[in-house]
Order: sequence, then structure tokens, then C-alpha cells
Amino acid sequence: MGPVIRKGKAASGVTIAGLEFKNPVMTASGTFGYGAEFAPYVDLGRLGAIVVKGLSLYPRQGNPGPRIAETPCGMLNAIGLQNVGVDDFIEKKLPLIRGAGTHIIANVFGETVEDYMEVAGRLDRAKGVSAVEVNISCPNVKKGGMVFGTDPQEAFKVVSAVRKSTRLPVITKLSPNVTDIKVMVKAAEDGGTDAVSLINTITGMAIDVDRRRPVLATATGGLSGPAIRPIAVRMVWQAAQAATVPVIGMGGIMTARDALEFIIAGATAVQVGTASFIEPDAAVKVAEGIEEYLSRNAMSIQDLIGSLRVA
Amino acid sequence: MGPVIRKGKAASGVTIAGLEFKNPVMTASGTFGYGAEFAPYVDLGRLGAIVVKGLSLYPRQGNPGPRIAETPCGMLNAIGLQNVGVDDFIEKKLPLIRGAGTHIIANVFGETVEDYMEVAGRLDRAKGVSAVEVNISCPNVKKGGMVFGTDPQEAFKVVSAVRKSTRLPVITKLSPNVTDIKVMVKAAEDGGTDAVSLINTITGMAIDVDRRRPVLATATGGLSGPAIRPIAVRMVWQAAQAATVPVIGMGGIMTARDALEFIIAGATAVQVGTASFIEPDAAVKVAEGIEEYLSRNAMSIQDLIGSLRVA
Amino acid sequence: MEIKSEILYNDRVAGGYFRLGLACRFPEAKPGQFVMLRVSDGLDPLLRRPFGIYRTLGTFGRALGAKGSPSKMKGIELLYRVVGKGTAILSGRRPGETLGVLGPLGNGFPDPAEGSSVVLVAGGMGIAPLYLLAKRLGAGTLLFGARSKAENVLLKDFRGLGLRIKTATEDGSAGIKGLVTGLLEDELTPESVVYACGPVGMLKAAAAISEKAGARCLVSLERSMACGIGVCLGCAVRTKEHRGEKESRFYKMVCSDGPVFQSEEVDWALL
Amino acid sequence: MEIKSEILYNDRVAGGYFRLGLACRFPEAKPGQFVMLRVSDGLDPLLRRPFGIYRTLGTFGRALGAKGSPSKMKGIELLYRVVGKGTAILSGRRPGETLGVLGPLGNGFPDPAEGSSVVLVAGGMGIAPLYLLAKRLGAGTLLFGARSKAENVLLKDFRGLGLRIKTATEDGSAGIKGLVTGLLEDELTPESVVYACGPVGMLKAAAAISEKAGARCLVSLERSMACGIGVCLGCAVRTKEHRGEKESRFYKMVCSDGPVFQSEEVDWALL
Ligand SMILES: Cc1cc2nc3c(=O)[nH]c(=O)nc-3n(C[C@H](O)[C@H](O)[C@H](O)COP(=O)(O)OP(=O)(O)OC[C@H]3O[C@@H](n4cnc5c(N)ncnc54)[C@H](O)[C@@H]3O)c2cc1C
Ligand SMILES: Cc1cc2nc3c(=O)[nH]c(=O)nc-3n(C[C@H](O)[C@H](O)[C@H](O)COP(=O)(O)OP(=O)(O)OC[C@H]3O[C@@H](n4cnc5c(N)ncnc54)[C@H](O)[C@@H]3O)c2cc1C
Ligand SMILES: Cc1cc2nc3c(=O)[nH]c(=O)nc-3n(C[C@H](O)[C@H](O)[C@H](O)COP(=O)(O)O)c2cc1C
Ligand SMILES: Cc1cc2nc3c(=O)[nH]c(=O)nc-3n(C[C@H](O)[C@H](O)[C@H](O)COP(=O)(O)O)c2cc1C
Ligand code: FES
Ligand code: FES
Repeated sequence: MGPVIRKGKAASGVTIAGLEFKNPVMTASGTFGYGAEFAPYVDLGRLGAIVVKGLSLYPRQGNPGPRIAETPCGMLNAIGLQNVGVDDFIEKKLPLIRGAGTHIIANVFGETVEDYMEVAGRLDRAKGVSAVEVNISCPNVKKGGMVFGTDPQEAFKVVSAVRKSTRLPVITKLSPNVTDIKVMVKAAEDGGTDAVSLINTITGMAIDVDRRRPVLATATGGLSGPAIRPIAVRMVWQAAQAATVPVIGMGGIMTARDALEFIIAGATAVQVGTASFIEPDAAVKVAEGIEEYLSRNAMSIQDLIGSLRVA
Repeated sequence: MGPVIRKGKAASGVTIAGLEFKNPVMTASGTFGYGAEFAPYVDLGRLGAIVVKGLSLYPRQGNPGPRIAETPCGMLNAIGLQNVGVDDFIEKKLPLIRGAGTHIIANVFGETVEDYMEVAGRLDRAKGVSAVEVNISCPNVKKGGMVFGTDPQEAFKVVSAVRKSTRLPVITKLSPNVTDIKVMVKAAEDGGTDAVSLINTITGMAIDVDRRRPVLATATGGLSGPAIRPIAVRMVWQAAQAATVPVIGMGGIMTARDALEFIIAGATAVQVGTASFIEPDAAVKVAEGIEEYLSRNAMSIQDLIGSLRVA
Repeated sequence: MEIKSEILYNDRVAGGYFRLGLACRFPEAKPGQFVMLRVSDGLDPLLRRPFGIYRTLGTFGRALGAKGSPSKMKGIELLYRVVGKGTAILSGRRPGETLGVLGPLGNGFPDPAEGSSVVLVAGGMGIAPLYLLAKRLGAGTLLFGARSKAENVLLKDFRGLGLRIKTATEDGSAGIKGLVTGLLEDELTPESVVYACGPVGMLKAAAAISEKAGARCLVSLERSMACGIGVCLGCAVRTKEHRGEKESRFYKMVCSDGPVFQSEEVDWALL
Repeated sequence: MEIKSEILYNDRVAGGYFRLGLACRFPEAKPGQFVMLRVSDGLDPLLRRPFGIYRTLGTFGRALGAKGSPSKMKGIELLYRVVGKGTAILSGRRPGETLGVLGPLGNGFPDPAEGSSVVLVAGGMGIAPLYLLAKRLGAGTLLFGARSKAENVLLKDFRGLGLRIKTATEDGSAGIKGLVTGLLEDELTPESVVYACGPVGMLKAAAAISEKAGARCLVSLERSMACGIGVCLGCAVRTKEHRGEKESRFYKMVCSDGPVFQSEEVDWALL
């Protein structure tokens, strides 16, 4: 009666925009540094891909502190996209992980459409970058960020501009702070994206009731972690039903079972974010757990993607 | 140096739409039944108000089960607005709590604008109802619900129709599933609402990875509980900045400190929802904790409302 | 009633099964009633967990800890199995600590009609809510089904209550090999009353077999619960009511309308 | 290194202060380094908590529990105070259970220059990361400030390390009445090196007094942390760098650039 159990590791490789990933688990931007920082804790070669911290044209200092606050089963952050800038990344950070045996995806960010184009263009010429993930959804920067991420016309502009400035596969990272995620998927597709990834953090706020001030110096920040997982799974499911390009799902993944929810809902791959802070090797454990699930159920990853049966 | 400590209970009464509430703590609709169910656990007279389960024109059976699922620091529900209908409420439920010594607010819901008007009209003639809370935001019903809650024009229509059909104060309960909550506040105000309350649940989803089916029979449901608090506080803060009418805040309040976040962010009153399932007397404890905070800090509730200092 | 109860003991019975003794002055619990337990003060898991009341404790033998109250305190005993996050946390709680307990809840088992012969059917952990009933009845037959022999330790307290006990195990390591419902048919006459508690599949089968035999069947159902007191409307089961020719379907709440239902009320297709 | 460590002991020292012994084969920890501890396997609290390494354990006296490994196991000891949710849960954890430990992290205290006289300044719990340093130095002065006499139990391990110890309490119940920084000025010469750990206000004052005396001052800072390894960029403090005339401001990470900073680097206005 039960399924036939295949022996050994199940193949969990997936293909997105022509790139072959050895497994569907990537690290999420901003939660894995530039990759090398994790080398003492994780065998980087066992990851499907490393998505690095969001890169801007020039180095950014980020926001004043406090930048993080813990919330029930989650955390708020308002890092403000502190990063070394695209040039330093290419020159100093990329060489450290180029040989790690996994795809490197550069998350990019700009204050203007031109910024995005320029960053993507420079990455196009960098050796070792497999794809560009366009962050149109970071809620922490006054200019840019949220406007691109919540207005389909603006999103279209950014994506099509990036599309023209690089030959690399383009992944568009969507904001959850919208009424209808399907509209944003459509806008990114119209702009020529090769895949969409979601969700970025949800705008939230915590207040120190003794001081009657926001906990974060910037008042609001982005909520991540297991608290948001049900919202993320719902949005990924909605996006996957609307999308013609592959969907990469994330939001609160701590374990393989969490990741499986996204894949069953229709995600071709997943990203592990906040979990890496808590267990540095969380992403590898998620990948292993997915393989284990596939062999236990004698399924291929392709069988699993979007396999949700809704009555 | 420290503040002068006033002795005794601080007055925490608030006024909304001409109604005086003995304290700013109400129970949230759908989490406190029709009130009488809690009499064995709570002194109902110590509540600022009881908001009863959403009422429709005719009795509703609700959705098939499973209707609830636990998530990290939260829960999903898809009750489907099961209720006894407005007439049975007035005839059988209202008499049980009319003498409880607290305001009774009727949460109303319809599939059409006419439904809303009719329900509100019947409540207008019922003795013991202090106000109507218009639920335009329940995500669990195919018709009605979400369209009214996420489209400002539809929201305007419903609110202005209800406004015309009752002399009772009208509170509009907003959905968090929107890009910009301020637009919805404005729509409700234009419709003539006397106050806005938020947030209702956030649409979410949980998947049983072994069965590859949604946990809830309806696939998606509404997320509530502490997980959503940072999102709720942010939205209440945004709403309070935009609103000219009082704001009633809710979403994940478990303790007085949680409630204080909403009040400091600008809410005149708060509602306690999911917490009542876990501790039936949670709302009364929240009210007590707020009074304790006020006397410790020698503040009046009016001093506290919207006292957030943003750098 | 909502109270903070001191843990008197929390002992492993066997495998993942534990006995939890709680000091709480409750209204006397009826067989089949349950409590909602807050396994920890934290926010995860958020919701209380439902557990049948296994026994009520009168004056009990065990000495209370330093923090304990007079030794004649009343209490309840629960029998539970570790299956997930909440029960795992519960199994780590220690005597002397306190837990929030809400109860007794639900309606419990109705008494059998005079002259009827009683058959209790339990699957695994489903035996828990049947102890008080068995003790009250002091007669009848208990059919117990388990995965394997090891679970038969759960029968210990039932021996000496005056019941005839028959067992079935899925692996055949004790009693007949197979499902407990395989034992049921032979026990039934139209005068039988069946009280069943266990997995849904077992309940469904017990209901069908009873119906065929013309016997009355009462089932204790489990659903995910948020409140336990009939207000969240989360624990709905679809039931049917026959009024003459017409059958109408509507939802009842397992917590406040149940957890015990007449088997023919339940819309089994939707469980 | 990320490891699961067995709890060897977790004892209340006094009031809300606890000592936690963890069996873990760590790279040798430097004075001032810290660990990130996962206080429970649950999701709330979600994040690890940072704690300074108080002592390192070599062969230790205490017998290990049944589950324990050979008695020569190496480990670390933390000293912590219960202040909120995470530390409350930690204080309930028992010997034999395991905790996730990430460390040793951060850069610790630099050695004092030859010939300098060392002054350690600690406020309350801020004494924890100074023990290893005091032991290494085996000389110098320790100024300890607390709310009241009761906290002086924290000094016990420091007696006999060859330090001169002076205390201040806010309520005057031991030592001078007032803040510990009131003791500092008299101790300083331009050859002094101050190592300070405690509340921000104390650090700020220590920095100002040291600057006035022309003494070097090293402060160990605390910030909310998510990762502890320099990747989340959450624990930023604003620092200033002087290049000739120009002063530039930028963020450093307390976890990976600190937790110990030169006092003049820190932009105190923003702390
Ligand atoms: C009326 C009633 C009486 C019960 N009596 C007992 C008893 O005496 N002994 C015993 O061991 N168990 C009993 N159960 C089952 C017990 O409630 C579950 O095993 C327990 O809730 C599982 O919690 P968990 O966190 O360990 O599991 P998880 O699977 O992690 O729980 C996740 C969610 O599912 C719910 N859930 C999981 N299993 C069940 C279940 N079988 N029934 C209802 N909700 C479930 C939980 O409450 C929680 O909301 C009873 C259930 C009901 C409804
Ligand atoms: C490098 C470093 C070393 C430390 N060493 C020690 C030590 O040896 N002994 C000791 O008792 N404490 C030490 N602390 C402080 C300790 O980390 C906090 O007391 C602890 O995190 C509080 O957690 P909680 O859940 O009990 O409190 P809560 O207030 O409930 O925590 C809420 C959030 O605030 C953070 N937080 C609260 N207080 C602090 C704080 N002072 N510093 C950083 N984050 C904080 C928590 O990590 C958590 O994210 C150290 C902090 C740092 C940064
Ligand atoms: C501290 C922090 C920094 C982040 N920085 C970025 C970033 O630079 N670019 C980006 O696209 N997303 C960023 N994110 C969002 C994550 O990549 C991810 O979308 C989000 O955290 C949800 O996933 P999680 O719940 O698994 O963390 C950041 C998240 C956190 C917590
Ligand atoms: C089981 C359940 C049923 C609910 N039913 C209603 C309802 O009938 N009408 C309504 O306006 N809101 C309803 N809500 C939403 C709550 O009133 C509240 O807006 C939401 O749960 C957020 O608050 P909380 O996190 O404190 O629960 C319901 C919530 C829950 C959990
Ligand atoms: S559990 Fe809430 S109605 Fe039954
Ligand atoms: S705690 Fe993450 S960078 Fe310091």
C-alpha cells in the first residue's frame, strides 16, 4: 500500500532561467552576509545558491541603531541596506566565494532606475555571478525601495531597465506590502524578469512603552521570521498560480517542513533568511530535509512543486 | 526627579463618537462569542465594551472544518462568519448581556450593501446596542468581504449606506491586506464613519506537507495573534496619523504592554482578540495593566494616546 | 473555571505516555469531560491543548512539595502521549511548577439506558477519557486496540474495575492481530451501547458496525481547538438532523456540544 | 563553532544571578569574548542571546550526570542575570539538558601596554567579562559598582586574583555611596589603562574621565544582536575615525568589530 521507498539521496536539483541548482535551497539576501562569513559554519558547496547582501552603486552606511528588535516569533530590522557597494563587492568579496561550488546571486538595489541599471551592468561583467536578484521591496530606505515595490508601473520600469543592462538571469524580489501580489508578478513578468522571489519583509513597528519611543531608530522596520510564514506561504501560492516564470519562495523558513510548504504551494526554490542567524547551517539542514522527504515519499522535486491539492 | 505617583486607580475612560467607555479595552469580534459565554470567567462589567461575533441578515452555517490551525505565535481561522443572524441575536443573545454594565457593540457583515444596511437598520431598533462595527474586512467569505475591505470605493459605499441606515455610532473595521491603509481610512471617513478599528486578520495559509493539502478546508484563512502585532502597530500608527476620527487598535494584544504600544501609537481604544481564547480574562487584565501604567507614570489616558515620540 | 494548578507528578508510564497529576479544586468532573491546558507561559505554542480527564484525585498518597498545600487537596490526573510540540514541552514540566487549567469542559458521556450492555472501544490514547466511565459503570466489556503489546500498560488501571477486557494489536504481539473494531461485531446486540474513543477511522468503523447491529453508539471526537468553550467556532463538525423526511446539516462544536456525539448525528464523510 | 553543549550546572548565585556551566570543547576563549546561546529549542524567543564568557573550565570538580562524558571535559562558565524572557527561560534549564552555543565570538580585550597600570571598572552584571582578564593580568585595581551590597557576591571569585578591589553602591550599603565612576578619577594617571563594562551611562562617564586624565580606555559594549557573527548588521554602533583634520563617521558591528572598543572611537551621542 505504502509508496516504494527509493534508496539513497533523492535528486532535488532544479532549473531556473537556464541555471541548474543542485538543490532548491538558497540563502536569503541580507541574512548571509557576502557568503564567506559563513564558511566556518557551513559547507557552502552544499547550498543551492548564495544570495548576497543587497548591493548599491556606492557603499552605504545604513541606518543608526537600534536596527533590530525581537518580536513574537519574529524580528524587525532596519539595517538600511548597509553594504560595501558593487565595486568593492566584485573586487573584495566575490573572490572569496567564487570557488565555493555554488551559484552566487547578487541582490541589487538602487535609489533610481539608473542606479539599478548601473549596478546590474557592473555585475554583468563580474566573473562568478550567476544571476541578479532585483530588490524592489526593501522598506527601509526613504527614496526608492517601497515605491518601486508597491506600484506596478514603477516595478515594470525598474525590471525592464535591469533586463536591458545585463545578460544575466534576472530575478525580481517582490514586496508583500501590497493588496494584490498577482499584479506585481505580472508587472515583473512584463518587464522581462526570468523569475520572481518573495516575500521580502513586511513593514512593522515595535514601541518601547517605557520610553514611548519606537524601538528602532527608524520607527518602522521589516518583519521576518516564522511569524510571517503563513502570510508568505499564501502569497507564494497566489503568485505561483499567476506566474508564468518560476517562483522562489521565502519567509519564516526554519526547517525542511517549512520549506516544503512553499514548494508544495508552487515554489521552484526557496530561500532561508532569519533562520541562518539562529542556526548558521539552517539552509543546509533544510536542503537535507527536503531530500529526505523526497526519498521517503519516492517523489522527484518536480512532482512536488505545486503539488498542493485544494478541495 | 521621578514623576509624582498618584495614588489609586487612574481614570482610563475614553470617549468615542459620544460614547463614554469606562476603560479603553474592548473584546474583539469573533473572539468573545455573544458575551454571555464568558460570564463564568470574566466580570463583564469591567470591560470597556463587548464586541460580539459578526452578525449577518440570516443565520450562517460557516465553513467546513478544519477551521483553525496554529502557526508560530499565531493562529489561522476560517470560521466563515458562522452566526445566529441578526434577529436571533437581538431576540436571544442580547438579553443575556444587556445588563452586564458595559457597552455592547454589534459587528455587522453582509454580502451586499443592502445586507449591511438591513442588518444595521435592525440593530438600530434593538435596545442595548451602543454602536455598530462594520466588518468590511473578513477574508473568509467568497462574496462581499474582501472586495469591500480592499477597494476604497466599495468601502465608501458600504460605510455611507450603513451610516444612513442607523443612528448608532458607526465604527468601520479595516482590513490589513492593503498597500496603503491611509487610503482606506480616508474612504471610511468620507463614508461618514465615527471611528475606525484595525486590524482584522491577515490572509495566510498553512500546508500539511504529509497530505499535500491546505490545513484549512478553505485553503486560506485569517492570521491573528502575537505574530501579527508588529504589523498591526505599524498600521494603527499610520492610520492614526491620517485619521480625523478615533482609531481603535488591535492585533496580537496579549498583555497590557502590548495594548500600550497601540495607544502610544495613537489608538484611543484597543480590542483584545485571540488572547481571550488562551486566557478568558485577558481583556480585563489588559485594562488593569493600563490603569497601573497610568498611575505609575502619573499620566492620564489622554496624555498617553498618540504620545509616541519619533526622532 | 480557569486556575493555575500545581503539578503533583508528571511521570513517564511507558514509551511516549505520561501521567500528569494536577492539584486543582475543580467542580466534580463527569466521565468524558476534558480540560484545556496551557503547556507553558510562552507564546509558542500559543494555544491551549485539550486533554481528557483521566481520573479525579481525592485525598492522595503522594506527598506534596514544599510549595504544596494541605495533603487532602483534590486534583485530576491526565494521561497523555507526546505527539508534537505542545506535548513535548508538557512532558518536560516538573512537579512544583504550575500550569493553567481551564475546565472541566464539554458534556461527557451520557449514562447507558437501564438494562443495556456496555461496550467500551478504545484505540491507543483514546482510552484516557474512558477510565472514569468504566469506573462509574463497574461492568461491561472493554475492547482495546493498539499498535503493539507495549501499549497494553495503559490497561493496568482498568483491571479490577469489573470489566471484561479484550485486546487487538496491529502487529499481533498481543490479543488478536488487527484492528480493535474487528472485535466489536461479536459483542453487539441491539441492547448494546458502544462508547468509542480513538482515531477517526476507528470511530467511523465502530459507528458503522453499531448501526448494522442496531446498537447505540457514542463517539468522543477530537478537533483542533482554540478556546474549548464554544466561542471561537473553530472545532466544528458537520452533523445532520432528521426531521421527518428532511435531513438538515449544520455544524456543532466539539468542545461545547460534544466532545461526545451520537454516532448517527455525525456527518462522517466530512471528518 | 556551533555546538550543542550539555548543561553541567545552572545555579542561582544570589537574587537573579546565575552561574551556568556548559560542557563544550571550544577553541580557548580570550578575555572579553562572548557566546550566543539558544535558551530553548522553541521559536519564542526566536533569537540567540549574547553572554560574555565568564570563565573557562578545565578539569573540573563537579561530577557529571549520568549522561555526562568523561570527567576531564572542557567547558565554559557564564554568569548571567535574569532580566527578561530569554534569561528567565535560561534560568529554568537543568543540568543534563543541552543548549546550542555559538562561539567564542568577538575580539575581546587587547593586552595593556607594558608598564601601564590597569583599572577595571564594572557595573553590576558588567563584571562578567572581566574575570578572565583579571586572571590573566593578576594585578591592578577593580572598581565595582552595584545597586546595593547584595551584589557584592559577584566579587567572590575576584578576591585572591591579586587585584585591589574598591566598591561603590547606589544605596551606600557597601563601599562609597554613589556611582562607581566616582572612584575612577583618583585611580588614573596618563599611564593607566581602563577596561570598563557595564551600563551605557557608566561607560560614557568612564570614557570622559579617562580622556580627561589622558588614560587609555577600553569599553565593552552591548547591543541587541541577531547573529553575533557580523552578518545581520543589526548591532551597529556609530564610530568616528580621525584622519588628520577630518573626522568621518561610520558604523561598526559590536559583535564582530567589538564588543571591545577604544572609548574615543565610539560616537557616544548616538548610544
Ligand atoms: C476533547 C479532546 C480530548 C483529548 N484527550 C487527550 C488525552 O486524554 N490524552 C492525549 O494524549 N491526547 C488527547 N487529545 C489530543 C491532544 O489534544 C493532542 O494530542 C495535542 O493537542 C497535541 O498537541 P501537540 O502540540 O503535541 O501536537 P501538534 O501536532 O504540534 O499540535 C499542533 C496543533 O494541532 C492540534 N492537535 C494535534 N493533534 C490533535 C488532536 N488529536 N486533537 C485535537 N487537536 C490536535 C493541537 O492542539 C495544536 O493546535 C485530546 C483532544 C481532544 C480534542
Ligand atoms: C557582548 C554581550 C555580552 C553580554 N554578556 C552578558 C553576561 O555575561 N551576563 C549577562 O547577564 N548579560 C550579558 N549580556 C546581556 C544579555 O545579552 C541580555 O541581558 C539578554 O540578551 C537579555 O535577554 P532577555 O530575553 O532575558 O531580555 P529581553 O529584554 O526579554 O530581551 C529582548 C531582546 O533584547 C535584547 N537585549 C536585552 N537586553 C540586552 C542587553 N543588555 N544587551 C544586548 N541585548 C539585549 C535580547 O537579546 C532580545 O533580543 C551581554 C550582552 C552582550 C551584547
Ligand atoms: C537583517 C535582514 C537584512 C535583510 N537585507 C535584505 C537585503 O539586503 N535585500 C533583500 O532583498 N532582502 C533583505 N532581507 C529580506 C530577506 O532576504 C527575506 O526576504 C526576509 O527576511 C524573509 O525571509 P525570512 O523570514 O526567512 O528571514 C533582509 C532580512 C533581514 C532579516
Ligand atoms: C476565530 C476568530 C473569529 C473572528 N471573527 C471575526 C468576526 O466575526 N468579525 C470581525 O470583524 N472580526 C473577526 N475576527 C478578527 C478579530 O476581531 C481581530 O480583528 C483579529 O483576530 C486580530 O486581533 P487578535 O490578534 O487580537 O486576535 C475573528 C478572529 C478570530 C481569531
Ligand atoms: S474550541 Fe473554540 S468553539 Fe470549540
Ligand atoms: S549581531 Fe549580527 S552583525 Fe552583530
